Amino acid sequence: MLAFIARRLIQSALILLGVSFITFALLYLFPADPVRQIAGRSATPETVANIRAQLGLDQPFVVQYLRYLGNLLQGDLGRSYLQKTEVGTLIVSRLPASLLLMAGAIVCELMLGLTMGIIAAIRRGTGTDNSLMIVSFIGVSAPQFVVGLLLLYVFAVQLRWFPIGGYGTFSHLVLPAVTLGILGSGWYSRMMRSSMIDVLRQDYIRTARAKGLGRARVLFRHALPNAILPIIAMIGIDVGIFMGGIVVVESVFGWPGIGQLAWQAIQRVDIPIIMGVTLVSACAIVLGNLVADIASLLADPRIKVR
Amino acid sequence: MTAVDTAPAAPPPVEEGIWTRLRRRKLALLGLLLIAATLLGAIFAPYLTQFDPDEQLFEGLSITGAPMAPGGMFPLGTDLLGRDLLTRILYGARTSLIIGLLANGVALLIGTFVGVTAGYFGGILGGILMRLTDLMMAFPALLLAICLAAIFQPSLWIVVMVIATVNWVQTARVLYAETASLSQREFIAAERTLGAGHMRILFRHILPHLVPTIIVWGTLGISTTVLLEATLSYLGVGVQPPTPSWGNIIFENQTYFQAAPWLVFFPGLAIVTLALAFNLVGDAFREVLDPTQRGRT
Amino acid sequence: MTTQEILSPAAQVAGEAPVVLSVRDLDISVRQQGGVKPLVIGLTFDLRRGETLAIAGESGSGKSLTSLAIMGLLPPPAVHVAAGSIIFGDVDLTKLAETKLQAIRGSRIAMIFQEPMTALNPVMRIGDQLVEALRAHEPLSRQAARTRALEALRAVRLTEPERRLSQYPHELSGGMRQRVVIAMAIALRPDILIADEPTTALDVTVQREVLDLLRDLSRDMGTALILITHDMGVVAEMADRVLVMQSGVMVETAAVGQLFSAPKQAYTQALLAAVPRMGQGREASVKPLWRPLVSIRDMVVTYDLKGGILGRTQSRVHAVEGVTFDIHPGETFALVGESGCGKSTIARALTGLVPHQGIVEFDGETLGSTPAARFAASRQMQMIFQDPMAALNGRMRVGDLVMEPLVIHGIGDVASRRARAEALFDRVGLTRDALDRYPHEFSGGQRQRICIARALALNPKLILADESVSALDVSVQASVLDLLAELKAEMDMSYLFISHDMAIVENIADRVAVMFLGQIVETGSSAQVFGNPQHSYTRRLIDAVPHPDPSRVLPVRAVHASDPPSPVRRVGDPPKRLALRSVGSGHLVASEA
Amino acid sequence: DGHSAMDPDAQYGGNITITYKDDVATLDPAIGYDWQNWSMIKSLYDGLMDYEPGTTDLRPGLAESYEISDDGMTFTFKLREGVKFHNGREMTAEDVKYSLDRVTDPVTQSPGAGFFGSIAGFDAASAGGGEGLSGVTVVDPYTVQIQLSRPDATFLHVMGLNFASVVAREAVEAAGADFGKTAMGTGAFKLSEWTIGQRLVFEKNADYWREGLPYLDSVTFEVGQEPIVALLRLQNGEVDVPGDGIPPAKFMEVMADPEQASRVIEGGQLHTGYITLNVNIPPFDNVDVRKAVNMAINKERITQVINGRAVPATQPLPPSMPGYTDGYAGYSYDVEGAKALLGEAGFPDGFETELFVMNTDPNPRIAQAIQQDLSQIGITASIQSLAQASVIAAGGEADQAPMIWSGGMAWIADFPDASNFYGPILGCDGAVQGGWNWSWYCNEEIDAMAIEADSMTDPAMVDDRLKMWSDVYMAVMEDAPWVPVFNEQRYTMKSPRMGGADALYVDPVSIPVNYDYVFVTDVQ
Ligand SMILES: Nc1ncnc2c1ncn2[C@@H]1O[C@H](COP(=O)(O)OP(=O)(O)OP(=O)(O)O)[C@@H](O)[C@H]1O
Ligand SMILES: Nc1ncnc2c1ncn2[C@@H]1O[C@H](COP(=O)(O)OP(=O)(O)OP(=O)(O)O)[C@@H](O)[C@H]1O
Ligand SMILES: [Mg+2]
Ligand SMILES: [Mg+2]
Ligand code: NI
Repeated sequence: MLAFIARRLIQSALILLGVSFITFALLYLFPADPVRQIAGRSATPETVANIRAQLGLDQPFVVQYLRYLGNLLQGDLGRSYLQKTEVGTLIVSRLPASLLLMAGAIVCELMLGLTMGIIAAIRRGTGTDNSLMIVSFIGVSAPQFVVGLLLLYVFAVQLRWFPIGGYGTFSHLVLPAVTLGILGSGWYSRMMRSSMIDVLRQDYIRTARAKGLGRARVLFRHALPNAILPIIAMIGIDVGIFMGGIVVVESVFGWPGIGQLAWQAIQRVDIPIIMGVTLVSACAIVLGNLVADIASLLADPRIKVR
Repeated sequence: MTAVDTAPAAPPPVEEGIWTRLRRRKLALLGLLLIAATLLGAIFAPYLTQFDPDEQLFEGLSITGAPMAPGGMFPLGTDLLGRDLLTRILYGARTSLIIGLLANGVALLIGTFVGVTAGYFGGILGGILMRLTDLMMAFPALLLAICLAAIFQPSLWIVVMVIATVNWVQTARVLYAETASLSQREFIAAERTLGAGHMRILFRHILPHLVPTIIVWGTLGISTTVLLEATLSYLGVGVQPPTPSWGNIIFENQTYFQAAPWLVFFPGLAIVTLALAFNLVGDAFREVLDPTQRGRT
Repeated sequence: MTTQEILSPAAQVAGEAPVVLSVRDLDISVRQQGGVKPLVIGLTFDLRRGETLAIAGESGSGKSLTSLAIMGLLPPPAVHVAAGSIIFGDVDLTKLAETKLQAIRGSRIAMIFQEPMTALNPVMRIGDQLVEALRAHEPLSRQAARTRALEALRAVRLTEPERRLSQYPHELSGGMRQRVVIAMAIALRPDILIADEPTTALDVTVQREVLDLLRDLSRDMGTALILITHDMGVVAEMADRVLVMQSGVMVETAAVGQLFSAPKQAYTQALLAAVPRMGQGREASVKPLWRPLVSIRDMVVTYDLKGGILGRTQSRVHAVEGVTFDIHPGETFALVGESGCGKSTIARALTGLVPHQGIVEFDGETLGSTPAARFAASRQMQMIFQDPMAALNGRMRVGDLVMEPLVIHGIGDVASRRARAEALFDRVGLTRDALDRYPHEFSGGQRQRICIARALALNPKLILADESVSALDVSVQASVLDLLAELKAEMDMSYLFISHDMAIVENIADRVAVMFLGQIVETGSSAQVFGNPQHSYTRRLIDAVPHPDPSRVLPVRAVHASDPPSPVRRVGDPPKRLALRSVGSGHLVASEA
Repeated sequence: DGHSAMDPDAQYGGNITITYKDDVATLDPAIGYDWQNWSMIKSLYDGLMDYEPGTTDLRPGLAESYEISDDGMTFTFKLREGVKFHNGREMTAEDVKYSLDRVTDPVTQSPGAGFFGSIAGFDAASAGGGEGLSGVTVVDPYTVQIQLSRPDATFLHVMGLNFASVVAREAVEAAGADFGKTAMGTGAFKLSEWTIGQRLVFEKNADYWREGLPYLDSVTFEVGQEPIVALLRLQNGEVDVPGDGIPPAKFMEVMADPEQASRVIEGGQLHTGYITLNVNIPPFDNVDVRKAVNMAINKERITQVINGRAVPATQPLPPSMPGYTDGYAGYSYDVEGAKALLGEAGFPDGFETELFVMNTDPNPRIAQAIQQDLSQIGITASIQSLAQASVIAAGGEADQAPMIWSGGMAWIADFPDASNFYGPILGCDGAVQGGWNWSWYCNEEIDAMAIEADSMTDPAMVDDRLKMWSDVYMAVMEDAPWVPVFNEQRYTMKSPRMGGADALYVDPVSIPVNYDYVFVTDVQ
């Protein structure tokens, strides 16, 4: 197990290296000049050149990249061009919120998606099944901004069950997590449905029933843990999908995560922040996958560590 | 002694075309109908509406600049520039169908190619391809899309390419796993012992088994893709205005969901319906193409 | 033996014992597109306390459905009991509510399913699955249930029962899993135990152990046993009474001795005739030829198991370890041995599906490993697999499948290929119109015929038949074996026949090699090996085979449990090679320690 | 002086909550140049000069008084005594010099360094080396003298810019590169809490040198809030002023409700939205084409599209800016005339071109309205809706963007002076690669006029100078490098408990509100 984790970590490091290179190259090619943004409207060409030299942006691409990598290895993500703050500090101050939001979203999508999937599987072919699957479609197709605002309007403004945006307590978390999770719950309900249908056909379910177990026990103790196995691996992938969603959800709910940081940085070509956020989210994705794989390992005793 | 051999379980095969079998499924028919309606709406948009999609009508805005609610001259209302929403949705179907079919199709193609190649050949080539997939997976798709779209000037075709580049990853992962397990199946071993080459095994024997998965991901991908285009438009790197697409109509107007709900509701409905339609048809095709399902409903 | 003390006193003699289960006019039907189709019709029988009733019959005759109906586990909603009653004690099980049935299931009537590999929940510990079964019916504490579970595991003579409790199903071999399933079924001392093909998936030696176990248990606990099987050998050894079914109808029922000695119905007679029997081995038709068709020298196949941070090979499966034999033209050479001994691996190595070390000559030429060489060899060497369903691409028409080798090797045009396929179908006894159907539309036997037709398409010199008849009903098996024999005679083909079924091998092989852990322990002509087995392992295999002869007195054996030895070894620690010595013309035996 | 603005009804105490969508990037006055932090920095720091609250009238700030030499080249500022930084140390002339040296030092990377270009020694300072501005000298602890290298009529305004704020050297040196996340000035408020990405809290500076100010005990800024959500919260009583204004989607709803509408304060702002026509790219090199475009744009319709939240513009300067040419009608909307003019210019059938626009609402919408207007006279403009940085980059290249709609990146004056709309965006200096003169318009004659106007530093000649600027802009309009489209109005909405004159809520230099002077009416 330890060897497996170690091997995966090495692989992950290589993936991160690749991500850093591609991002750096893309930003290098990005048709906007960060120095202009820094220097302001009234700057003289000399000032611009001076700043460019200070930031090392006059160097060839490879030099720039290697220097970035060198600093990165020392844990230095650089300073924001426009905020002049350490990118590391900015990210550290915002990351916990994003991670909390993602965790909430995963819980929410699993709860919604799995419940819907299980019910649909048990009631396979009935009206319940069909309507649940249509609901899952709406979940997959609904724009998050609209879902977020709608939830906010109904549950926070009208019903006052939850605060209107903000961060801090559990009740702050509910609406953003639901908004972020709705998309995934659509996917999960479909996957859970087919996985469950598959499992319910298995011999061991028949064995369990032959033992005289009750319906609930067969369902939750035998079918569910097996049906959920293929889904665990998907949770890792979710982290990647969420990275896109948090930009929208965080801004709707005023959630102080890295999504907003990234969005502002992209608008202003604040390259160190974009790089930093990209790397951190890549880390999160890679770790998410790793955790999901380890969870699969733990949940499924059959998988041997290869 | 040979006499005891049992008769075949199935009834004598009544040869039916795929079409005949599809027709028996009401839901699939409904799906086909919806897709056809969308297609026809897109193609014949100029004949279905008296307006031009980009025409900002004087009557389309109130004196204070508010859009018109559905009814009267504008069956689905107007947008914030006083354009007829129905017209824009009809014309938007063109863009959205191109994105949904083409971008999604290319993504499926790439994903299938990568996943199947890696899963079937394995080894170093498979390792490299799957690491590439992991890399793409770890890469924030949206950022990639923004950069690509900014580096090339945004246009419909660039958007198609961008979406395809971003969206193949999951298909590749899923098909990789499936191909890897298919390759271990006995009928593939049997093919090998017959001397079949890789291409033959891949195209004649593996791909047909992947069709259901490809259909599932393809149909589910339609709504994701249409929405991704919308997100790109929102970030300013999508299909450029005033060209309408269902996604960008929603995104342009989403803050007005309360003041002018029709601007979000109708294009949203269009996306859900199209996705649902494709899925119904996809489901049906999946079963119809599966010979073990012949003769059942 | 501690189990003796725990289990109930010896059972009464069956016959006078009271009836525990009474099935009357049972009809089972399925709702389908075209209406309701009957699957089991008018089944009537009684089961007495302590009695073993065997239900025999070919595949699809309704054996499993009957047992599921008794359990109330017919797959809803399509399949259902249409008429009749199943009286257990004084209740009619067919009318009972689900919750009441749950109380009976597992505690009063228990069931053992055919496939031990899939019958246990893969993600639950053995102990939990046992404890759960107990606690579903008796108000036991966790601890008490655990103690009972341990008792049950001991009762089925599982080694290291404490450790088993915390293991997962995949960590156990098939035989061990089947014991667990049995333990689960007997833990609550049910009145009735239904065993649906409990040993079909097991090796002969393990089958032997499981059968002995079942017999002991039913005797000790007075449990009535319904044993479903298609193996007449098992029937003969186990049953007090036999019920033969065909197409959902009971054909004949009689006491076991009576049925075997004087079967009344034609179907029963045919069934019994089809059963391969041991001890009728024929004399080998070995032709003294100067050049063997296939010559294998010191073949070694290992599978690397990787591990560690760098993914280096840490251990190896020594699937085949230095195997040497020849196959002569026109000869049937058989490989026998228990699961995992490397039989299939040899076939796979021959066809190039796995890389091997050592020299393999085919028709005088060293079998190359280049794609071109393999391609050329594939014309001469064809394989027939164990599971015809798995070996046929379910999404292609069988006609296309049979024409596939012709297309691959670029032989003929569309019309001539079709003609060839038709001819082949005629030859293997299938109708021509079957060409346009899909594999799932055929029965198992028919499918295997399709596989044979496909293998024949290129007129190969050698056919590798890997467990090609194991999955088939006896009668079908017999017909397929006959077909193979005919073909051999007609086309002067050679077979490498792989099987674990000693009786079949004895009947059809010219020469035999017995394998154990990747090595040959004994080889010689069929008569030499079966008539005069020299190696203890060979003898054990032969002894384990159930004989379709109820009068045979079974040797007294102590039922014991043993864990199968493993071919997995660390890198740099290859297994010891066995040296073969000759004990007479071509009869080679490995020396035993 | 300050007493004139004191409100007799004002109550002391209380806290108000302001929201913003974007995070506050920095509070370093040398760096901060955003919509949100501009007014925050104003309350944390002071410069030598200041404005009367709610107006564009200059008044002395940290300088008690100032003298201008007769040639207008030397400014001598007499500092107030006893002004303390938030750390308790007294502010002196050394601090003023340090602050000016710092902002012009390229190591600081200040986007405002260019404003100080008229101070002697600026070129040497901006070349780096850290010697500082030779033109700024400390005469005594309470006197600073600033020598200019050229006459600059706007210099006092420059001294009122945030970039000229006086910072405490020891705080800058202690915080190093992270100074922007702290604050150490002399302003009415001091920074008491900053949770990145969530909230900033300003706390009253009890020692503030303007007696009686500020009224509020504290101001809380909550960032990362979508404007539409901020408005919902305002309606819910959780927010006092939504810093990003009333979102377009809610504007009509708010205005339709008299109670809410009564809390909306409307005012002008020093803003012009315009289309640049790149005079280097044919056919916009033809002045008739540019005029035709000017005539083709239906400005009324565009203001209607943004719910009438602007007034149509006729010239580069907004109406509230001194120097605005009253009575100038500009190019009036005349499709037929435009067509005719275009025909004369040799494009009777129009042409194809591109219109660049920043991609946040409502800019793409406005661009589409412009597009439709252009199509009326045969011009097919395809829209390039891009991220802000990309549009700016395209504008800075001589041959990339034929037309740019300035919205979102538009010129909101740094200081209320007519010259502010010229230099970088219409003058030759800006027409360089990477510059901000996106029409690449460079008329040497007009440039000369502009320099002349800015040399008129004599206070007595203020009106002549404004007349001259008016002439400059009229001359520019003749060449029509721009289409001035509208001047956006500001609508600030406040909670019912907010007090203070309306002007404070549309303060031209402190947006959205002048925190120093507003108060709440519900203090217990
Ligand atoms: N769920 C079902 N729906 C329709 N038909 C079924 C179903 N289950 C079984 N059958 C049919 O019922 C018949 C009897 O099946 P059953 O499983 O009882 O056979 P069996 O005697 O146990 O055969 P085997 O030896 O192969 O296990 C078969 O023809 C089978 O095709
Ligand atoms: N791909 C593989 N990787 C690792 N081990 C393998 C692989 N294939 C087979 N083995 C192992 O090699 C050994 C021999 O397998 P093989 O399939 O040849 O046995 P067999 O005699 O055909 O058994 P059976 O009767 O069960 O078919 C077994 O222990 C098996 O687990
Ligand atoms: Mg069965
Ligand atoms: Mg095998
Ligand atoms: Ni005073």
